[in-house]
Amino acid sequence: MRQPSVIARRVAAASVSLVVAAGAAACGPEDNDAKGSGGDSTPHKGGTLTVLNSNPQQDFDPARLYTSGGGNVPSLVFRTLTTRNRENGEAGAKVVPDLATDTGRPNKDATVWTYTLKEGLKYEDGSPITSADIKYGIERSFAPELSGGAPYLRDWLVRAADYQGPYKDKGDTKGLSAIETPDARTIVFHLNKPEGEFPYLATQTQFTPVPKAKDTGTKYEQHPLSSGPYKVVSNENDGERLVLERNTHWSASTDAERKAYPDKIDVRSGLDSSVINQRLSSSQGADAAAVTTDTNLGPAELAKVTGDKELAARVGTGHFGYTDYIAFNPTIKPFDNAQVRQAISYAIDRSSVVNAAGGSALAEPATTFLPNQKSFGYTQYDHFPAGDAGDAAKAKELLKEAGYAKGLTVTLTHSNAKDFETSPEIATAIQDALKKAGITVRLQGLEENDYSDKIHSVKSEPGFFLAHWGADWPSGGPFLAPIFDGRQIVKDGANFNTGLLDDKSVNAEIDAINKLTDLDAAAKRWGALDAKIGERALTVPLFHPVYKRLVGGDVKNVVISDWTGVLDISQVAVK
Amino acid sequence: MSAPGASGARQFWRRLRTQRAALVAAVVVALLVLVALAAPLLTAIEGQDPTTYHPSLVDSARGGVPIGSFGGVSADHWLGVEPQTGRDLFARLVYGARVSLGVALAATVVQVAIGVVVGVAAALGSRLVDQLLSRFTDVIVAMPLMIMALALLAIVPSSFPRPVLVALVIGLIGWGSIAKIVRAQTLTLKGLDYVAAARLSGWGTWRIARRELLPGIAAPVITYAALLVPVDITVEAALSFLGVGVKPPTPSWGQMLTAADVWYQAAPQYLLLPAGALFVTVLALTVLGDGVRTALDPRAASRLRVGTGRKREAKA
Amino acid sequence: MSDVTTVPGRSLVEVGDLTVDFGDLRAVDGLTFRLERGAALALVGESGSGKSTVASALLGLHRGTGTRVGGSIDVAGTDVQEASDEELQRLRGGRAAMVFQDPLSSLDPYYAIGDQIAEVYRVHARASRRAARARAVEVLDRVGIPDAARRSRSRPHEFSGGMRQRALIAMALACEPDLLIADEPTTALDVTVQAQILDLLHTLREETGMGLLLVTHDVGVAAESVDEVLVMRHGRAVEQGPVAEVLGAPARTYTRELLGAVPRVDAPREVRAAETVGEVVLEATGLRREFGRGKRAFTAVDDVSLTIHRGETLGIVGESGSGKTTLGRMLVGLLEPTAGEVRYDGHARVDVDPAVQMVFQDPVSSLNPRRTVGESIADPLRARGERDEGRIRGRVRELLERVGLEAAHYDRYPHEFSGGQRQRVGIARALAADPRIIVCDEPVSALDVTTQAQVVALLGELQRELGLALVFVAHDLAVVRQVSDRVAVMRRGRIVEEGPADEVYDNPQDPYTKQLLAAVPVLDPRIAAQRRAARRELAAV
Amino acid sequence: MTGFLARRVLGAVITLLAISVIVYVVFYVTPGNVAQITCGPRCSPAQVQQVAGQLHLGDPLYARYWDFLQGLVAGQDYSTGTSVQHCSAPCLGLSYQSDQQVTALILAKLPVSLSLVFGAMVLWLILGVGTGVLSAWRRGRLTERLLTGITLAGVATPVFVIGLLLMIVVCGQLQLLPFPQYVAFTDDPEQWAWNLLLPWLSLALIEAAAFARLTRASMLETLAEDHIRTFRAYGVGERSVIGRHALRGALAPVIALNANNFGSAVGGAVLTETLFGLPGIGQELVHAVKVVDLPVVVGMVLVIGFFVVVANAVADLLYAVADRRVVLA
Repeated sequence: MRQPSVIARRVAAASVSLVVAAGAAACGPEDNDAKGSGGDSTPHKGGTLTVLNSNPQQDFDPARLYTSGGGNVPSLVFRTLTTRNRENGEAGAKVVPDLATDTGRPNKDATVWTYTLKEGLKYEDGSPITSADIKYGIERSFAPELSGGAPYLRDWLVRAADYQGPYKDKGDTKGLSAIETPDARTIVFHLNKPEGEFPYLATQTQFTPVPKAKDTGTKYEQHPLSSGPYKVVSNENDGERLVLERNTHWSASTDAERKAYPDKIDVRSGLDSSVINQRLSSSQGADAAAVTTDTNLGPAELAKVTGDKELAARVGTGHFGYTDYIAFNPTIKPFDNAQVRQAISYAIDRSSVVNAAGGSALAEPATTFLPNQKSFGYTQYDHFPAGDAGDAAKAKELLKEAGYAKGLTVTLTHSNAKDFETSPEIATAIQDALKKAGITVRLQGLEENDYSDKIHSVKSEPGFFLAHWGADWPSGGPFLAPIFDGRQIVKDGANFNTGLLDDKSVNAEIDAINKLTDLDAAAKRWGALDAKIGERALTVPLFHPVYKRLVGGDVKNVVISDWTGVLDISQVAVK
Repeated sequence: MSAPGASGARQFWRRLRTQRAALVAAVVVALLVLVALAAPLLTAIEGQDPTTYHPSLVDSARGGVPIGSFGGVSADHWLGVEPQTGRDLFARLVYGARVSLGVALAATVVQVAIGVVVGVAAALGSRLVDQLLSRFTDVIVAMPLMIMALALLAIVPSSFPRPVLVALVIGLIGWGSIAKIVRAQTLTLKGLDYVAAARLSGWGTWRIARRELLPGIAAPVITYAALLVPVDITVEAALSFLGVGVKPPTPSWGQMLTAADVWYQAAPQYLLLPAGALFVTVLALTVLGDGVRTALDPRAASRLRVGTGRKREAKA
Repeated sequence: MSDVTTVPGRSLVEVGDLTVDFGDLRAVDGLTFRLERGAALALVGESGSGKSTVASALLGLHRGTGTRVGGSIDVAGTDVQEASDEELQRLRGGRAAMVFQDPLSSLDPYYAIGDQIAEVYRVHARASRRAARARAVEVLDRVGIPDAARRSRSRPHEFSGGMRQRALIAMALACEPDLLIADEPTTALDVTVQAQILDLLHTLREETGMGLLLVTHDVGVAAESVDEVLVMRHGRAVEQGPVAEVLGAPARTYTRELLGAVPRVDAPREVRAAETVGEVVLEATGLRREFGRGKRAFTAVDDVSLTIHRGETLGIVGESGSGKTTLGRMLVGLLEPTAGEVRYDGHARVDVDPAVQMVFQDPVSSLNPRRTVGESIADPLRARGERDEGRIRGRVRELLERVGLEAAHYDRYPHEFSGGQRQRVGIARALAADPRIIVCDEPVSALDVTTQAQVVALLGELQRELGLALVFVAHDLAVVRQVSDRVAVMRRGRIVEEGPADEVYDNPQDPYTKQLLAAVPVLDPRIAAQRRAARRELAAV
Repeated sequence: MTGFLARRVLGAVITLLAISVIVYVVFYVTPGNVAQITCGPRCSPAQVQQVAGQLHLGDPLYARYWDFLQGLVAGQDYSTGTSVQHCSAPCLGLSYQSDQQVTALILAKLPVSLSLVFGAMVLWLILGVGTGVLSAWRRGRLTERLLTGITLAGVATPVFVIGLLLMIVVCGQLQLLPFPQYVAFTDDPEQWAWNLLLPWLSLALIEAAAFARLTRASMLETLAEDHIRTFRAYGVGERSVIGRHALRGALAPVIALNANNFGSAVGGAVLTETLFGLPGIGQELVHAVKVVDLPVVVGMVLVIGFFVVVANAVADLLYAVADRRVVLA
């Protein structure tokens, strides 16, 4: 799970962790219909699409990007073995083939995955894409110079844990032995344990082909070789402004997912989020053909937009698998007492938390740790029903049983970063709610880096803090395993199992589900596992954010999947 | 030329009294201080406090905009409520006055204290001491203030009381110009005959600095300090904008402004209240500062007349 | 005094019943006088007499400042009281031009002198830029600026004091005015330069036939320059008449007092009651002091040796920049000599010593405005370790009374005193240290002539009473003669002549001393005319 | 003159070195695991170790500072993985986050900040000095009080409020100007100016107040001086007295303040840059501070310090040119 950009942001539920990430599209189709009323809603080729973003598209190198499903802008340039299905809503949470002919052929226990490349695949310079290039692309992502990607490759591939990339072992031409390329179109992955969700992983940009001859190391990000419908024409100031134009060697016949309507895409970033929304709502000049991939409507803007039909029609709503929650460290008193944790769960006032996060349109109250989407295997449960405003009586009762009849004083740690989900606003809402249950909350606001260091270190982890988790792909695996798998507790580095849960039955169930290659069956069992873990009250789920984003007046074919939660640039048309 | 201190206290008041604008400003400042001090009392009269959430007073579906006209103004909430949280705006505004004024005053005190010590030491010390201190002052002046504030505020553990810290940080990095002023003024005074006379009396440097020089730099320092306070208030606001100011739930005007600026259309009063409060405060303090300068420095009086009704001083 | 209202246009200046009020303060009260074309009138008075206010009123400079001006003013045919702003502008600089006291601050530091004169010229004469510039060079040449064309491009700070005053006069001459108003034109200048400027004014008047209204506190300056004199006090006319009459046989008491207080350079000092010159108390050998470093270094005092005996007064006289103040400060230990040493009672002195005190020039800056005078005077007592408040107060009261103030003045602040009183406080403070030597640095030059005489008398009394050795540093030759037993004349950091006062004054050996003495204005207009002629001959040679 | 320059250059070098030392020390103690931030949150401890080694984060403070100095004087070599590149002197190192040369980063950002500050400076001088002169001339009258009120309003309103309101009204509602977005001067000077107009105005409105107050005070002071009396006494008109003589005399402190503000504005326009999305030094610096990107912070702070120092030296020079009585020391 990639951290958000550290630039302070102003809109309450600003963009979420992943570089492109965020949102899901429950009401996508509706929005499209509403917009069609003005005239021709059929998308046509041509024109320039402007992207107004607040965060620069830094590190535009497939090895360094941390994306869900290949990202939004990156996916225009980088094709991967598999990719996300570019469709609205739930259908969009599926994996589909991209460079490969299918989503992967596993062996019996899902430890060996084989892919075959489509025919006629070419880079922007016309040279052919080979399986060796994909292998090399993955290898270079192991180089410390190009760090930044997700940890799965290192964890899953056999004998990969100590591999340091192709730059270190110049003499050794074999590279990662876990990957075999028997011929130019075939690539075989050997995993050290069964992983039924490998096709999901193959959507990440590390599976982009990079020809060894063209690799320029850390400078590759300036002009990565395109395999997708667009190529980089200019990249100013480390991704501050990125201009993409058509890659003439890309062929729609090999790519069923990317529509590539506009001729040119101009990505401008470093803008203030309120300015982005103001520009999109004014929609003048080039801004009429503009979208944003990282800036949500804030509550203030939402209040304005909902009163304006024309604007409301231009809002795309999406859901991205994401949960904001309170985390407990059960090794610290009084949170070692399950009754205390339960009492807090009962006392929480989700309506004021939701308001602090931007109101019911921008946040949905959460009682489950898993996001409320089918692909995650969402199973409704509410073990400690608090209602809308919290059940202070029940909480007091539990506290009394726990020996805190006279009340309790605890410290809630949160990040000082403005307007992020772990922000002071949410913390004060919780502080206010717990007061009713006789719990006095002291706030400990930490600077972003400090906060991140503390909560992810086993040694310094506070007892009671705000946290959040987003999906690396729309499935229960990457959502539950890093947080609750006892073997993923990292003693001397960044640890995400903040509840320090190491339960044999939970670990065994995770292993069992990972063996499944039937993803629907796996989803159901993830949901059941979530409900089971929830009984331990190691977390208090607070809310799932909802993403609302404006698009310019001329923008057509807005597709928002449940995978990313935001409009897919590869589908957008401006003519 | 030099301004009367203790001796001129009466004169000072007399001169200050003749400036209507400065008097009005003084009354406004006094009222603001009073409001800040009496914040608990005032909110008790209203029956609210600055931290309690009122989720029922905001429209959750519309981003949490206050329900009702003028941002939810009612008998219970005199100035309406804050969007999203429903916290009482009047309570936050008056408690915010405490923080904003308190931080600015404390920061100014720190700036003045450091500035005076460094400035006097540089002026009275040996060539080497002067060189070192002046160079150090140059370094401080050449450092980007906001950036150092960001860094310093990140270093100090969060257990340190935040308003105190903000005041300290603003104070620690903003003393350069006052040190320069004090140094120049001290050097001027040092050349005056009465300082030479004090030396001839047999007094040591320390005693001369304390008895002869410090009172002499008081006038420019007080004047400059009066003008620093409003600047420090806006610095606190700017730090809040960058996300390193005073922390919630403690309200401050800067923080309110920062949170409110996106609400200009949906809930304009949310922005206008802190902006108006800040404006009035800065205006009053600046006018008062000008008035103090005029009253302390009779020479300035003739050139910086504020308002009318002053008699021109006889000059034969 | 004139008894009738004057008919406008006949005389150059006619002022009738002039009153000027600054708020509650009446600065000029019922003044009436007239100045004929080509004549010269001096307004003489001490500070606060309203003489400069009158000068400003003649050009209507009080207009728009909130000051109330009553009575009639007619200058060169313009009714100043009734004139429109445009008429006034035509008068100012066109028909009546003014020269001010401080030539440095009276010129714009940012522009070349020639340009400033040209600017003024173009206000009044329709002339091209080039023509105006040529006119500026012409008048600069006229007032005796050498190499005028080149120097006209200089800025004021590049000129010496005398040259600047010449430049101001040139500016006044540019439009060939009928009247020149000179407000203390030589007060800021050294005595030799003063003589040159006064001579210049005289010559110009002879040649152009313009009228001169001279405002001055210095009776000697008036005697040198004008035909008629008007003595003012507290805004009123005291006495008016031809200069020889008024100065030779004053009718009014005040005029007599004023004249009596003027120190005379030609009068030998009164013989002392007792010649009590004793042992050497202070000895300076080979004193040298440099300021600045590298190229900008200059030597303020160069190889000066002195001895001062108990009970005697050593006068040190010199023009500005002669190093006399630097020397004085080295004697008391406020300045480290670069070379040489000061021996006090036979042993070398390291730092300041309360037994050597100083009385300063500026009575304003020499007292801390924020402390009561009593506290300031008590400083040496406290510094010496005296802790008994009663004793301290007692001694300070005693000292206050001794210098002619009241014991009750202890708790007052400096701004409540006049200049002369403040100087007395300064003396009391010096006395509090029980000094054996007092160095007086221009102690009376900021004071009016009557006050000056009182302070000088006080110093003399104290010396006799306490057997003090006095070092009297001053630029005023007459004052120095009045007080000194011995005199040292300084020039460019060196002592050019030293000896018993009467000897040096009556029989100067050094040419510089002679030049100085020749430049001192005298009270008798006839002698003044002779001396002017002599100076002209000297210059012509 | 040569002496003045030599002393100034030496002083500037010492000042800048002192600044770099302070920044190194401050950021050495700043919390935040730099290697973890650079590597990414999900990096394993081993990977974090590798990154830390690559960035020399384990070295003691003095060693790292020594490396910095060496880079500054002699340049340094660095690896992109596939090849070795040279960062020529003066090399301020590489950004931890983006692997870019800090010098290149500065060169990319500087034109934006300088465009912003230079333009704003012109505006604040026109607005500030103009207002100051007018209110000195019309002192005590309604015009003056009005102008005083307006300039004080500038001081009292934070830039992020002024800027946002300007943008909403001018670009959003009236649609008089496009929403600002930086266009390089070399690309299109006209667009450059139009796009920067609002940022200039916001920054200038804040600063203008100080200049108005200073100009007014210093004009009144000059107007009370003797040489002004001289020109009045010679019938020179009030317009010329104020416009030529009083203004000229009042400019010296204005020059000094301008130098001071120009220097600090290069880095101090953080708020304006953030609000308008101008990719300048200030915005980059705030970002770098948050991710503890020490080489970038040091480099940018030094650039800002450089401008402050240079601006002050230029002010002294101008001062001396304007008033030849001043001796350069």
